[in-house]
Amino acid sequence: MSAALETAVTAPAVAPAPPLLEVNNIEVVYNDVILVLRGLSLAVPQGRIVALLGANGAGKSTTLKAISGLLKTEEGEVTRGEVRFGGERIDGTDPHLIVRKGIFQVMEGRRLIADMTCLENLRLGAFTRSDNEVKRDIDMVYSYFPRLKERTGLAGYLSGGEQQMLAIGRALMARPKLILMDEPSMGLSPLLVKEVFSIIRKLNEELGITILLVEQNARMALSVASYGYVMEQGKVVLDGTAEALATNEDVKEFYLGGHGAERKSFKNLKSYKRRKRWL
Amino acid sequence: MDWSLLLQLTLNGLIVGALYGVVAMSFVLIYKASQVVNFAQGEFLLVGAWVCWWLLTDWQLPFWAGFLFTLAFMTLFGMILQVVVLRPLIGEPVISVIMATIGLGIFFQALMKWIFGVFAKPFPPIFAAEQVSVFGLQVQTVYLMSLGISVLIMAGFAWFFTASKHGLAMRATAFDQQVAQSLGVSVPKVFAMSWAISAVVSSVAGVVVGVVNGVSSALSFYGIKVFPAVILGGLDSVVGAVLGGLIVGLLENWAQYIDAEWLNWGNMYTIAPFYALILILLVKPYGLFGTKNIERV
Amino acid sequence: MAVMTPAGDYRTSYREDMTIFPTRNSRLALWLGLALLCAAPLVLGRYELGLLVNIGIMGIAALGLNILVGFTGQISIGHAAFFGFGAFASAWLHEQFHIPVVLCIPLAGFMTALIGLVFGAPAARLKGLYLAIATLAAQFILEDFFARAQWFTGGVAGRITEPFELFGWRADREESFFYVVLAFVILMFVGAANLMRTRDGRALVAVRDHYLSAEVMGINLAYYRTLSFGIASFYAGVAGALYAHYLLFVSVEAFTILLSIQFLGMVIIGGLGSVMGSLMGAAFMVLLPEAVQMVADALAGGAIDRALRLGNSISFLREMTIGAAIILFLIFEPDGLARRWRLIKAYWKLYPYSH
Amino acid sequence: QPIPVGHLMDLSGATSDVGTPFSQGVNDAWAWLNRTRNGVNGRQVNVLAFDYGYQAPRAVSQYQAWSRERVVAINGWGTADTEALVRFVTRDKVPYVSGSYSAALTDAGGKSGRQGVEAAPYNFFYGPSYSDALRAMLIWAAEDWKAKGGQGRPKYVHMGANHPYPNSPKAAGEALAAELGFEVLPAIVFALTPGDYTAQCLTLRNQGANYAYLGNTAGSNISVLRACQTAGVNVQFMGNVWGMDENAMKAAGAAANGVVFPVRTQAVWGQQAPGMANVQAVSRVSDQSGNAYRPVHYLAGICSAMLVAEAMETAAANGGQVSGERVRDGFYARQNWVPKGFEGVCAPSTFTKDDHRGTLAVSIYRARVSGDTSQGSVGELMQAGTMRLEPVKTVTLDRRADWLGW
Amino acid sequence: MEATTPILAAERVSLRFGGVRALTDVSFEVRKGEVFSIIGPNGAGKTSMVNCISGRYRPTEGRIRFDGQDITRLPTRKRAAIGIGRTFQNLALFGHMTVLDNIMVGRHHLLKHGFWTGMPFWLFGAQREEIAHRREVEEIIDFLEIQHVRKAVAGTLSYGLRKRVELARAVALRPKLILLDEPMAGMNLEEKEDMARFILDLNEEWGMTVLMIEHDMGVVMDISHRVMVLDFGRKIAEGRPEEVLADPHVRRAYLGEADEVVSEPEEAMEPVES
Ligand SMILES: Nc1ncnc2c1ncn2[C@@H]1O[C@H](COP(=O)(O)OP(=O)(O)OP(=O)(O)O)[C@@H](O)[C@H]1O
Ligand SMILES: Nc1ncnc2c1ncn2[C@@H]1O[C@H](COP(=O)(O)OP(=O)(O)OP(=O)(O)O)[C@@H](O)[C@H]1O
Ligand SMILES: [Mg+2]
Ligand SMILES: [Mg+2]
Repeated sequence: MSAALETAVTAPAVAPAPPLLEVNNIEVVYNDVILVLRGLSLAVPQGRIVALLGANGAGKSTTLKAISGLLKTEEGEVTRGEVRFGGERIDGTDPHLIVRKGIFQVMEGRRLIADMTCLENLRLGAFTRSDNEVKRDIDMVYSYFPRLKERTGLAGYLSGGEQQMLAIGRALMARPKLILMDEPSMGLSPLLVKEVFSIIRKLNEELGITILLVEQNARMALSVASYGYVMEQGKVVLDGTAEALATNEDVKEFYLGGHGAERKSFKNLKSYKRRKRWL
Repeated sequence: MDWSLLLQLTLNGLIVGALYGVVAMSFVLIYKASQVVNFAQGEFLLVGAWVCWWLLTDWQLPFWAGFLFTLAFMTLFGMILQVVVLRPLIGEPVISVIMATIGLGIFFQALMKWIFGVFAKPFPPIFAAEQVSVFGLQVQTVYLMSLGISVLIMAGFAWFFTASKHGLAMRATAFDQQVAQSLGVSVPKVFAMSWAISAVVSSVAGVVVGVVNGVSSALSFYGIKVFPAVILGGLDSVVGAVLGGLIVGLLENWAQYIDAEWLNWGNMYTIAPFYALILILLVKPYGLFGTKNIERV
Repeated sequence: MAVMTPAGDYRTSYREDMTIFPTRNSRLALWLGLALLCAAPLVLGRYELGLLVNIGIMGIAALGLNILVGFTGQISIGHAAFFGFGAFASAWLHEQFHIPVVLCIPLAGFMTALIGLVFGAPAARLKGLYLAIATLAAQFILEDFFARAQWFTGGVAGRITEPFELFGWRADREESFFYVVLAFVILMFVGAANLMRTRDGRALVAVRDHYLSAEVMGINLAYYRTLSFGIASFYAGVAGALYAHYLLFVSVEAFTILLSIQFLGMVIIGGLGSVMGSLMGAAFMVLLPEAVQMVADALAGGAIDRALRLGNSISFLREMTIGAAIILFLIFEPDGLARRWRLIKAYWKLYPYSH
Repeated sequence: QPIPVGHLMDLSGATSDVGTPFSQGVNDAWAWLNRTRNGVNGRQVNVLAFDYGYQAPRAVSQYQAWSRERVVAINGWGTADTEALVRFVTRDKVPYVSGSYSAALTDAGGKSGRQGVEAAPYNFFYGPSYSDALRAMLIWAAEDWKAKGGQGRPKYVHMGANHPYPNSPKAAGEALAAELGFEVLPAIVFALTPGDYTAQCLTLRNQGANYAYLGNTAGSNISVLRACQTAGVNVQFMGNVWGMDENAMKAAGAAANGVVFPVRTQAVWGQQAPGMANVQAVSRVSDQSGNAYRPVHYLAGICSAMLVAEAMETAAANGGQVSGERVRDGFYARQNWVPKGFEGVCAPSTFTKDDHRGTLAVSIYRARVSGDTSQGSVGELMQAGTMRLEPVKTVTLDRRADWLGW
Repeated sequence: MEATTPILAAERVSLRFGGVRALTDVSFEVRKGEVFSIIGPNGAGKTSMVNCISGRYRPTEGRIRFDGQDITRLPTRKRAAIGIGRTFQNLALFGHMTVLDNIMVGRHHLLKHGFWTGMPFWLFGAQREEIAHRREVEEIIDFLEIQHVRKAVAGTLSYGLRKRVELARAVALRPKLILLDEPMAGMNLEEKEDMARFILDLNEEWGMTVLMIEHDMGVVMDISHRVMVLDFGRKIAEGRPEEVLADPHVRRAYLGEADEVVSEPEEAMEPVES
């Protein structure tokens, strides 16, 4: 590994206590043949936001699915390594049990129950709960996303952005300890992107929810996260505190766009350009 | 026009239709939870009827006790089936599961013949008055029983699917198993639940048919007979299934009337519902009560 | 899953890249297999040939259903009725108009295709199971029609048919009819394989996978949904006609929903959307009862027989085995025989470097 | 070296309720023959029994298997498979004694000229054809109507599914009924499976039918009987050979009381007849205790098997070769043929080259049910007299040439 | 490039779903050869507009003209042939087909051989036609740099690759107007750059008019000639990117008070104080 930063992979400098979530050197194979993750390790400390960046197909979503157990439903399998949550091994556990342990994944592409109303989708989010504060939490979600309250129709007819809001709201309903977010800002308008990130920050600060954030909008992600990982082809190639990453030259060029204040224009791209590969 | 015959046939249609409705409901239940068309539904009826028959004759239990034991057994039966056959198929395309139910149908058809023989067997008398007169039509008492039960079951389902969170979970599972799992829903449990309930509900119908006609393996034909009912009502609507059942019952009887009075074609009784089915689907592609799929890009 | 091709397989033209049998070995195997099949009547007995004929006929019908179910994603529970229609149509054409049987068979296919289009008309609007049940209605309505249409089917008594004849060569025995079926199997399967790699075949699959975006690509949904019904019925009709001239007698009783379900079973066991799978599925469904019977015969009188008191229950056990085999198959080989076949081939290609 | 004989049975399919006792009779008879008479002319008979589950294609492929074994005769079963095999057995010259009593099969020479009827020189069956049985019942019904003092023309209706087997005697029955002075009502159709047939019964009542023929197998007939009982329909039902028996009586209970139906043997289980001792001996093949009750089909099964056996004996006599052709000729060797040792049980049969109507004498029985049939086995119920089979009349039809193959 | 002939014109288009007003009185023109962007808050009706153009929805009121032809009531499937192609916001590939076949489907309306002549593949030129079109498709594959997944089944690709395949499929139609619904969603910067380059090439080299919905302001600013802003189904602004972004109404409705993304990148990057 030719990481530009000399930080240890598994122990973020900011959190000496054992992390809430620990992924140790896992290998993931789809359909018994396609090796997608090759020895990936990361750690998410309690109460923090950790960002996971990487190119398309790097295996970010796969990593999240490996944690939440959803891999099983896609003929994928963790063939090596381990995933620990609060010290307890959870790889190989059924996804619905993992949800009950307090990990909730907001899947890529929203994945709402299209033929149910917003309200029903939210109530479903609270499926694992048996307390009677569900109503209050629904109001809380509505206070975060007032638009949702106006939409009484079926979730399938919502616009893309509305669906994204509902997906995040649904995750809140489960009151998880750890939320795995797969590209929460995808398809949102700039205004809403900001809103979503401020909500992510709020969730983290007010409710103390730990968040593992997969995001293509690196700028935003690093602005809320305290620590970050960059992965490529199934491996972590770079990691460090958010500040450190944000000032790293390569990250700047390939994830943030431009050096410092001057922004590279999309207009004047050449067909041939420098591509940075860590591997 | 022979009004009294028509009236009697109408009544009969409603009563038999309620029975179809019960089977249709149990059918829709599995569909709602897993989008699986259960071709073994008829065999559920069969198993329920035989078990009840066995308890009443070999064990000489009173009807209510035998009936309750049958329901308990069917709960177990549905769950075991789910564990043995359907759990391994979770995540496979729906068509595979549908095919598996065909396998199940073949299997239980033969198993029942093996255990209970190939001859039709009668139920012992159950009600003091085997038949009662309803508006001049002699009706088997068990039919009235099934009518009562089906109303109860229907109300229960209506509540279950809209208000209970398990009902929601079931619908979510039908829509997308992966998402349901990500929400903490145990897909195997949902399946177990729906199969168990479905088995119980259809065994009620099985017992009723058994009491009326005697139990024999051909009873499983009811499983196919309800297809028009289910589709007319719309695959995903419990209330629709019951109404579909009633409509099919009525159609059959009216067809019989028209046939007997004017056409003399014979066989209209069995075929008419299917003609009606095609016509209705042409006008309403999602049945009378089914909901349109969400199609948004 | 990515397609695996052996190392050292360099294709230099698109034409080579588009062949049905991509490697030289597979082409070799094909010709060898064909040669063996042609020699089959010389070595095999009537019983085995009868099974092969059955497999061929069922395979053609299953392929038709596979085009509908596997490629276009529409379930049909009425395939047996179309199969039956083809059988009656061919018999009727021959008796009524004295058309030679060779021509009756494809003509029956076209007639069935027409009927399929009639029942497939709702297909343009219906989706999924609603359509499936409409085909169920077709099954019952056609069955009723068979029993009623004396002029066409000979009524409930059935109709006697004439054997296949070509320039004085009569194929009224398994030994000769085998070649007729073989020829049709080759024609129909090659046709299907070609269909699948040209415009209309792709359009069918596109409609199945995502009909909304298919429409945007300029695909006429109604046309293709109906077309798939037409093609499926054509295959069913041809197979039915072959069946009629094989059994030399057609009767309503043979074309019940049970057979429809069996066709579905062949398609799924063979592998949805696989051309060759249809044939394998048919073979499985035809051979399974025979195999179970064979095992039962072998056991008869033996220790297991006595211990389980099989005796009269053997027939139930056989039925149960068939049911269980279907289920087990789906559990352990959900993608069908075709996939298993691919894996075996892949294994041999990579041998000895299988891992 | 044993003689191979095929036996097609339905133990698991749609007609297994009657197929099971019938094929048991056939199997037991062959086993008994092998054991007590040392087979046919000293050669054991190897019965290749196959349960085809009432699926014609399976029957056809099994037939191919048998033709490899060179079976000299086949005991067959259903309508569809028998018809499907007609050509094959004619081609291969294998006598085929089936359980399908369709009159179309009796036209051995193909001389009747009826549409859709083809020469079936190798097809035989034991007992009256469906048509002849119905004709006999109609003749009885006409007398019954007079005897009961019925006024005006009695009304007759044919009931059954629109399928080959129930429909086979429809035209013949309706024609004779009209000839006999019945008013023939439009036929009532009901499926071959059990169901609720109240609608049909209400129609029946509304039409005011007096005599109704039930053309289906037992399962669905029971449903009709029960529904009609509930609906309070007062009509004399006439069953067919496969549509009514002791098991059906038990299943239908009181609803079956009074139904008349044809019985193919001259005596039923428990009655006295010279050949009954042998029947009991046959029965002990599969039931050592000798306590089992044997329904009518079992006895008919024995008689069908014994016909084949004696035809084979004729073929083998004087060192003759047992070939299919010679076995067929064996069927023509005797007049009023009763298998040896089964006198008083098997009805006399006469087959000729052109006419395979073996018997024209039809014994009509009436089912009597008095009380609850749900508890106890058929044997016990018959023993206790809760269920009885009551001989009504034996009608002997003329061997009319215009009825051949119809 | 300053072309003026309109290739597409929407005239007072309104679209209602029951009570929901997805579009109200929207009129605009897209000129031949330009890159035209639609922006606006979520649920503003952008996708609905594209759906109206591609035929998925039929406007409740108003008309849409393409190349001078009124296409308001033209069936969806006929729009491919007149030159309208599109991609989808939520991926809509044919999941079980290979990438190659997916793109070949894009050529559907250009292929002539149906099942009659397709079944006897070798006899009536079906093979020749397939090969010819395969060549074209390979060109697109090369252009979009997806050679390595050519034979992969589309459903197993990662999100970003699927988007590219979808673009390839739309390009294979050889449309005059290509509608792109959020082509950059879910991509990192580098991939966005690639995508931007593809779009520019399509526009400049392949001569396609581009109508694009996009939330990434950077991209919109840089590559579009003109921008239209929708809000609550109404058009609130239209013009050159700089003009539109300067509009206070737009800033409030869409970007938030001040546009940090474009003008003050450093500020947004401040990490959370922990
Ligand atoms: N179900 C699957 N079967 C086979 N391969 C898969 C499957 N899902 C993902 N892959 C492969 O795994 C690799 C990583 O995919 P993944 O979805 O994790 O990427 P990602 O980092 O989330 O990319 P993106 O940013 O595009 O979402 C890809 O090459 C993809 O083709
Ligand atoms: N088929 C439909 N039925 C009912 N309402 C619909 C339908 N399609 C869209 N809508 C509604 O119309 C409005 C506009 O939706 P549209 O998808 O066009 O928004 P958008 O501008 O594309 O948003 P986003 O940027 O989030 O994708 C939304 O409120 C949506 O709920
Ligand atoms: Mg991803
Ligand atoms: Mg949109």
